[in-house]
Amino acid sequence: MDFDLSDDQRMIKDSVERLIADRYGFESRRALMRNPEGWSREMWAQMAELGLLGVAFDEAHGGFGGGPVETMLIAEAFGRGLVVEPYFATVVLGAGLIRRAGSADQQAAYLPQVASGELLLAFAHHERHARNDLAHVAATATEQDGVWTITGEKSLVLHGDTADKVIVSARVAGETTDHNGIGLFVVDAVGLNRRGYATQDGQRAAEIAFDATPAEAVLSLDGFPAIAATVDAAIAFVCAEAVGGMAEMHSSTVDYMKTRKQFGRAIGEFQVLQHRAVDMFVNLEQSRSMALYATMMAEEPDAAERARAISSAKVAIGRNGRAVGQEAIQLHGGIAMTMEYKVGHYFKRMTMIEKLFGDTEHHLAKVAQAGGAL
Amino acid sequence: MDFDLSDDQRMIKDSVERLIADRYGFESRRALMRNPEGWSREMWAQMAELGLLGVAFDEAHGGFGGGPVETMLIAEAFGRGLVVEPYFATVVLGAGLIRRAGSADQQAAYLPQVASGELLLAFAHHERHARNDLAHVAATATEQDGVWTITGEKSLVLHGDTADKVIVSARVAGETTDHNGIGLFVVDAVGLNRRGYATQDGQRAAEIAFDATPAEAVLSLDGFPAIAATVDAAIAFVCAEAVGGMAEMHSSTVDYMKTRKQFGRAIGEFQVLQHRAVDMFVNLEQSRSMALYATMMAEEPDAAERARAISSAKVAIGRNGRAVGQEAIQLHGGIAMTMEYKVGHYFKRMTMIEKLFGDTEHHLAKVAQAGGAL
Amino acid sequence: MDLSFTAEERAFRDEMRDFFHTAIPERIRRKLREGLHHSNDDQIETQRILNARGIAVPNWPVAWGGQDWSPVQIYMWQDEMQQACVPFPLAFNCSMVGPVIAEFATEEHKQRFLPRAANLDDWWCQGFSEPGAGSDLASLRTTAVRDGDEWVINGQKTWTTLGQYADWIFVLARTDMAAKKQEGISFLLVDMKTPGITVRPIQTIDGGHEVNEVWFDEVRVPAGNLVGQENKGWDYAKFLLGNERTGIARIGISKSRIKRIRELAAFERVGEGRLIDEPKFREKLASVEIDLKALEMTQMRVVAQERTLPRGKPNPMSSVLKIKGSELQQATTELMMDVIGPYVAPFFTEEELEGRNEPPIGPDDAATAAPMYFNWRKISIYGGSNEIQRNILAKAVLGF
Amino acid sequence: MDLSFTAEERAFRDEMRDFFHTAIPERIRRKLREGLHHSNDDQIETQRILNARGIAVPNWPVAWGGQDWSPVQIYMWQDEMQQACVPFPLAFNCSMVGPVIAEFATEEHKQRFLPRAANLDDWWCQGFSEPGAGSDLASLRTTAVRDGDEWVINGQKTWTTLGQYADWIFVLARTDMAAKKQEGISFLLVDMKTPGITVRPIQTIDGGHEVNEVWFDEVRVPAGNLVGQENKGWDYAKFLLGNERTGIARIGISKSRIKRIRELAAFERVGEGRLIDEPKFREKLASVEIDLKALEMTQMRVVAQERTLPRGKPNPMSSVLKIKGSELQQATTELMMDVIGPYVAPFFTEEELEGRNEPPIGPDDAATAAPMYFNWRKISIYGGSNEIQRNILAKAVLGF
Repeated sequence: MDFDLSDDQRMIKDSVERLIADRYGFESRRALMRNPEGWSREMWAQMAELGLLGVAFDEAHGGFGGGPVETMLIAEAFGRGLVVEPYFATVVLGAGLIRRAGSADQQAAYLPQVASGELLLAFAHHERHARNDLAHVAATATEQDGVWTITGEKSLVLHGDTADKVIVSARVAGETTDHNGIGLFVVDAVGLNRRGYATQDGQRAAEIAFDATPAEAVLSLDGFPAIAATVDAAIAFVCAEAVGGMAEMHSSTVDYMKTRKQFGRAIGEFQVLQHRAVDMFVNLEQSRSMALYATMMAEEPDAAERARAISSAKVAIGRNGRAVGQEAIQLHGGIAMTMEYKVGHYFKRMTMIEKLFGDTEHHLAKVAQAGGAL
Repeated sequence: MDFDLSDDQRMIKDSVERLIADRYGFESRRALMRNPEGWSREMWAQMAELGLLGVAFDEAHGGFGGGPVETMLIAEAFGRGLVVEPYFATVVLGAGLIRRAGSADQQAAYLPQVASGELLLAFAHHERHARNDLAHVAATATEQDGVWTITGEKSLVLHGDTADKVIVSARVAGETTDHNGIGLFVVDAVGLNRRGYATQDGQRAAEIAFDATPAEAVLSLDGFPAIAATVDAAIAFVCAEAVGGMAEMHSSTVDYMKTRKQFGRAIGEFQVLQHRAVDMFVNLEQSRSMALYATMMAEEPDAAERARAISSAKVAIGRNGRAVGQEAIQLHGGIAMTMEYKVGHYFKRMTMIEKLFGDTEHHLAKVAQAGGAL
Repeated sequence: MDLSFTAEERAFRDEMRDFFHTAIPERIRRKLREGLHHSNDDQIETQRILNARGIAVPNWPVAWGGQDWSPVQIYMWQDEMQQACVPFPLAFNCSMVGPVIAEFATEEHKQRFLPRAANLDDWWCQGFSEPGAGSDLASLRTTAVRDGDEWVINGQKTWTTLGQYADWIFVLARTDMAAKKQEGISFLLVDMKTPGITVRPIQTIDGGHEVNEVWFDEVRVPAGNLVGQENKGWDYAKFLLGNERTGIARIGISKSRIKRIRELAAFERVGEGRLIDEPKFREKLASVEIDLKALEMTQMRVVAQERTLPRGKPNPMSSVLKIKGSELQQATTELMMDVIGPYVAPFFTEEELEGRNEPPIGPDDAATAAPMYFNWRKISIYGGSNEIQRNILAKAVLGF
Repeated sequence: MDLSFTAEERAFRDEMRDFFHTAIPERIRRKLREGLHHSNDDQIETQRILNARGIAVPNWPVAWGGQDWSPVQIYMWQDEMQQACVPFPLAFNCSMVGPVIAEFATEEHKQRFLPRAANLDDWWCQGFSEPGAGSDLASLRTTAVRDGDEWVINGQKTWTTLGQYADWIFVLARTDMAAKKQEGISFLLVDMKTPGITVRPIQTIDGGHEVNEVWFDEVRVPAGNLVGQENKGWDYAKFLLGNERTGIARIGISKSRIKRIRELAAFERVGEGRLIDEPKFREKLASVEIDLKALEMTQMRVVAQERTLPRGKPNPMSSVLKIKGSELQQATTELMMDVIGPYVAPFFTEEELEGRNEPPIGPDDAATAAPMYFNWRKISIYGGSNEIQRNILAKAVLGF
C-alpha cells in the first residue's frame, strides 16, 4: 500500500496539469468550444504530442505502457479542466475495446493511429430502450460472403459525430438482452447516417442509424466480456474525472466564501456555511478514496469482483458528487447559476457523469445483488 | 377546514394537559413507574374520573361521544408526559376492537367497565414470525359444544401482563397469512400463561401462551377488517403521541441551548446549532401536520384510502421522529445520554413507536404499492 | 376542529379547476406540463383571460379588481392553477408592485397603474437585488438623487427576472446617503424606456435567458414616481415580501410535476416491465409525495392562521413553507432525471425544441429534464435563501 | 503508487487474525459479537493474553513493550482485533496515559507505571471532562493546590468511563488560577483509593453503567505524582488526544457489526423469504458498506501519511475519520434495529441477559439491538463531538 507516485507517474501528472493550467482556463475552454466541432483539433494534437493519448498502450503501439494509475491522473486533471476533446470516446472506450477485444494485428493497425491523434473513435452501443442494461443489444449483424453488415439504431454515442471509425455492438446470436452473442465491429464513419448534437455538459454525441452498413473489421463475435471490462474501466475514468471536478467546486466555494461579503463580513465567517463546506470536503475525500479504489480494481481479472468494486465507486461518486455539486451552487448563491461562472459547468458535468453507464440506483442494486461492497 | 377546537375539545385538552403538568413531571413519572406493575392504578382511576378512558365511547357506554380529534388531544398530551398507564392497550386497542367488532350487547357489557377504569384489556395478536404482516395469524381457535378454545403463542402483547381480559386473534379458517378466517375472541386473563417484562421505553408487555384456552366471548369470526381499522386508529394515536414527544424534545433542546455555556457563551449562539434546531422545528411541524392528517383519516370508511393515509403518516412520523430524536441527543451532548435527563426517554419512546405496527420501510412500501400518497 | 373542506369550498375548487382547464388554451398549459417555458405572449394571453373573469388579482382590494375571498379560497385558486399548469399571473405585477401601490401609493398612482398591471398592459419587473446585495438586500448601493422635479438614478440591479420584456421596473434606491442601512431607501417606479437604462441578459446554466442585469446611468424619472414617502421604501419592500405567506410552497406545481413523472414512468421500459412498477422507484416517489402531503397540511395550517394576521406582516411559518417547498420542488426535478435516465444528456435550445422538425431524442420531456433540474436549484436561493429562512426561524420562532 | 498490500503485509494480517481467533477465548469474543458488554475480568484476561504475546501496546516505545511496526501494521492489528470481536486493550492505559508517561514522565514513573499499565495490573481511568467543560475542555475548574509535598485536589470530573473499576485516574487540574485558560493546567496521577474520592455511577439511556462522576474533596496526592512540568498539562492532553489519528474510525467494529447483521438477517423470515434476500434491505446494507469501503480507503490514505507526521501532532484528516466513522457505526445500529424489527422492544438488564434461565424473546441479539442503538449515539458526542471535528476541519484544512 503506497500512495506515492513513481517518477514516471509524476511526470505525466505534471505534464497534464500544466496543459490544463495553461490552456484550459475558463475563457480558454470557451474559445476551444467555439470550434465548429465543439472541441479543438489543435488541442488534440497537443495531447497526442504529450503522449496522453497512448499513455495506456504498449510501447509497440506508440504508447507509454502505463496502467490505471496513469489514466486516473489524466482523468482527474481533465475533470478539473472540463476537457471537451474526445479522449473518453476515443481512448478510453474506442481504444479500450480494441485493446480488450481486438487481435494483435488489429491492435497494431489501430492503436498507433489513436496514439498519434490521427484516428478518432466512438462506441456505438446504447439503444433507446436499453436503459442501464449493458447487454441490451437489438441491432443485428449478419455475414454474407465474409462481409458483416450491421442494421439497427444506436443512441447517445459519445463524440459519435466526429469519429472516424465507430465500434458498434450488434447481435450475432441470441435474444436482445443475452450476454452471449454480441459482436463488436469496426465501421468506417464515412457515409454513416449520423445526427450530432451537444450535450448538457458541453460534450458532443450522436444518434447513428445503421442500415446494412458493412463493417471493416470484426473485433469479436462474443464481445460482452470486453464491453463490460471497458465500461468498468470507463467508469473508473469518470470517477477520477468527477473527483477533479468536485475538487474544483470545493475550492471555488471555499475561495468564494472568503471573499463574498454580506451583512458586513465574508460569508465564510458564518459557522453554518463553514460546516457545510466541511461536509463537502468530507464527501470529496470519500470520493477521492473511491476513485482510487476504482483505479486499483479497474484491471482486476475477476470480472465479478471488478464489477462490484466499480459499481461501489460509481455509487459513492454519484451520491457525493450530487451533494457536493448542489452545495457548491447553494453556497455560492445566484452567481453559480450563471453560465459566466465556472461552478455551474462542473455541476452539469457531475450530473451527466452520474447518469453515464448506469445511474446511482442501478449500481447500488448491482452491489446489493452481488452481496455487498465489503 | 378549521383547526380551532370546539369548547368541549378545549375542555378535554385543558383537563389532560393539567393532569400531565401536575402529575407527570419527570420525577413524578419515575415514582409512578416504581409501582410493582410498572404504572399506577391510582393514576388510572384519575384518568377514568376525568373521562379520558371513555372519551371516544358513546354516552350510553359511559363515554363522552368524542371522535378522533379528542383522542388525538389525549395522545399528544400523553406523549408529552410519556404516560405509562395502559391507555393504548386498553382503550385504543382493546376497546377499539370491541367497538369495531363486538355486538351491541358485547359493547354494552365491556365498554362501561373500560370507561370506569375497572377493566383492563390487551390485544394478543402479534406472533413471532409475523414481522409486519397484520394478517399473519397461526394461532388457532376451534369450537366444540358452543365453546371456542384457543391454542397458540402470542408475543409482544402490550400491557398483556396486567390485563384482566385479553382480546385474541386466532385462525378459524384459511392459511396463516390469509386475511379471511381470523377470529377475535375475549379471553379472561385469570390463569393465563403470561411472561411479563418491561420494554425499552418503560412500558410493559408480555408473551402469552394459549393451550386450548377457552374464550368467554366471540367478537367476530371474520375480524381482519376490525383489526386493520383498529390498528390504523392506533397508529394515528401513536403519531399524535410522537408529536407530543417530539415537541418536548425540541423545546428541551432549545431551552438547553440557551443556558448551556461553552467557549464563553451559550451554545445557542452558535449559528450552526441554531440551524439544526430549526431543522428539528421543521420536522416537528411536518410531523404535526401528518398527525392531524392521520386523525382526519382515522375513521375514513374507505379502508384502502384510510390505510394509505395512515401509512403515509407513519412514514413521516417515523422519519421525522428519528431525525428529531437523534438531533435532540446530539445537540444536548452527553447529558442527554443519561437516564437522569428527560430527553433520552422521549428518544427511546420515539424509537419504539417507529417499530410499532410496522416500521417506516414497511409503511413506505404500503404507500408505494397503493399508488402513492397524494 | 374540522379537518375537511366545506361543501362550498369544494364547489369553489371544482369551479376553479373547470375554469382553468377549459378557459386557458391547452397549447399554453401543455408547455408548462412538459417543462417548457411559456412565452411572454402566453403570459399575457393567460393573464387577460383570468382578468376578464376577475381572478387575476384576487388578493388585491376589491375596489381594484380583487376578490373578497377567504384564505382557503385564495389557496385553492392558486393550487388549482398550478395543478392545471396555468402560467401564474405575473408575480411582479400581481403579488409585488400591485399590492404595494394599492396600499401605499396615491389615488392617482392607483388609477394609473393598477388596472394596467392587473391586465398585464404594463409588464413590471423588479429592481431590488444588486451584485453586492443579495441575501443582505438592505446593503444596496443604487442611488436616487433629487434634482428639481426629477430623481436621478445611478446604479446596477441584477437577477431582474424577465426584465427584457418589461415596460416598468420598481426600484429600491438609496435617497439618504447619511442614514442607516435600512433607512434612507425609497421605492420608485421607472419606465423602462427612460434613457440611460441598459438591460444585459444573464444566461443561466440551463441555457435559458430569464434574468438580467439592469444598469442605471443618470436615469431621470419624474418626482411623482416615488411611491409613498421618501426614505420609507424599506417598509414597502418588507410589506411586499411579507405578503407572500402561503403560496411560497408552490405545492400545486410539485403536484403537477409528480403527475407528469408518473405519466412518463408508465411509458419507460425497464427490462420486461415498466419503470412505474419498480418498487424502488415507486418508493422514492412515495417518499416525496408523503413529504408533500405533510407540507400541504402545514400550508393549510398557515392558511388558517391568515385570518388572524395583518396584511403585509410576515408569518415566520412561511419560512417552513419556503424551505420544504423548495426542497420538494427540487426533489421532483431529481425524480424526473431518474425517469429520463441517460436521455437527460442531449442539449437543445428552447428555440430548437419549439421549432424542431427532427424527432426528439429519447422519451417525452427528455430535453427539459436536465435544464429544469439545473434551473430549479435557484428556488432554494432566491426570495430569501433557505439559509436566510433558517435565520428567520431561529430568531422569530426559536427565540435565538 | 501501488494500491495493494505487500505479501509481507498480507502475511502479517493473517498472523494477527489467526492469533485473535485462536488465543482469545470464544466466550469473550461471542459477547462482543452479540452486542453484549464484556466484563472487567474479560478485559483483563484479554489484555494479558495480548501482552504476553507482546502486542498489547504496539504503539509504545519498544523499550516499554512497543513494537517497531509500520503504520500499516498498526492499522492491521487494530482492524483484525476489531473484526475478531476482541476487546481492545484498555484505551485509558494503552492509548492515553501510557504514551503520555512514556513521552513526558520521569524514568521512575515509567518503571513504576508502564509495565503495570500494559498488563492491566493497574486499571486507569480518565479525569478530563467536567460538567461545565465538555467540548470546551480547557474551561475545566478542578484545582490542585500545592501544600508541602502534596497536591490538594478539589473538583468534579464526569463521563469517567469504567471509573468504577479503576485503580488510578489521570487528572487535569488547574494549578495556576491566574493563568490564561489553557495555561496553568497540570497533569496528575491519582490513586483511586486516596481518601476524598467519591465515584458516583451515571446510568445511561441503554440502562447500562459505563460512566461515572468522580468527586474530589480535599484529595491529597504526593507531589511526585505530577507528570512532566507543572502547568504544562494542556500540552500533554493535546499530545494524548492527537495520538489517536487513524483508529478513530473503528472500521473493524463496523465491519464486524455488518457481518453480524448479515448473519441474523439470513434467519429472519419476511413473508415466504428471508430478510437478507429483500432487495430494499440489501441496498440499505450495501449503501452503508460502500461508505465504509470509502472510509477504509480514506483511512489507508491517512495511515500512509503517518510516516511523515511527528508523534502526538494531530492530523486534521483524523476528523474526517471521526465524523464518517461515527456516522457509520451509528448506521450499523440502525440496520440492526431493522433486522430485529418489533423485537427491539423487550428490555432486560445485562444481569438478566447473562444469567437468564428463560428463553430469549425474539431473534438472537434482540435484547442488545436497542441498547446498542441508544448507547452508540455517544460516539458522535465523545472524544470531540462531530461539531468540534467540523470546526477543526474548517480551521485547519479550509483555512476559515
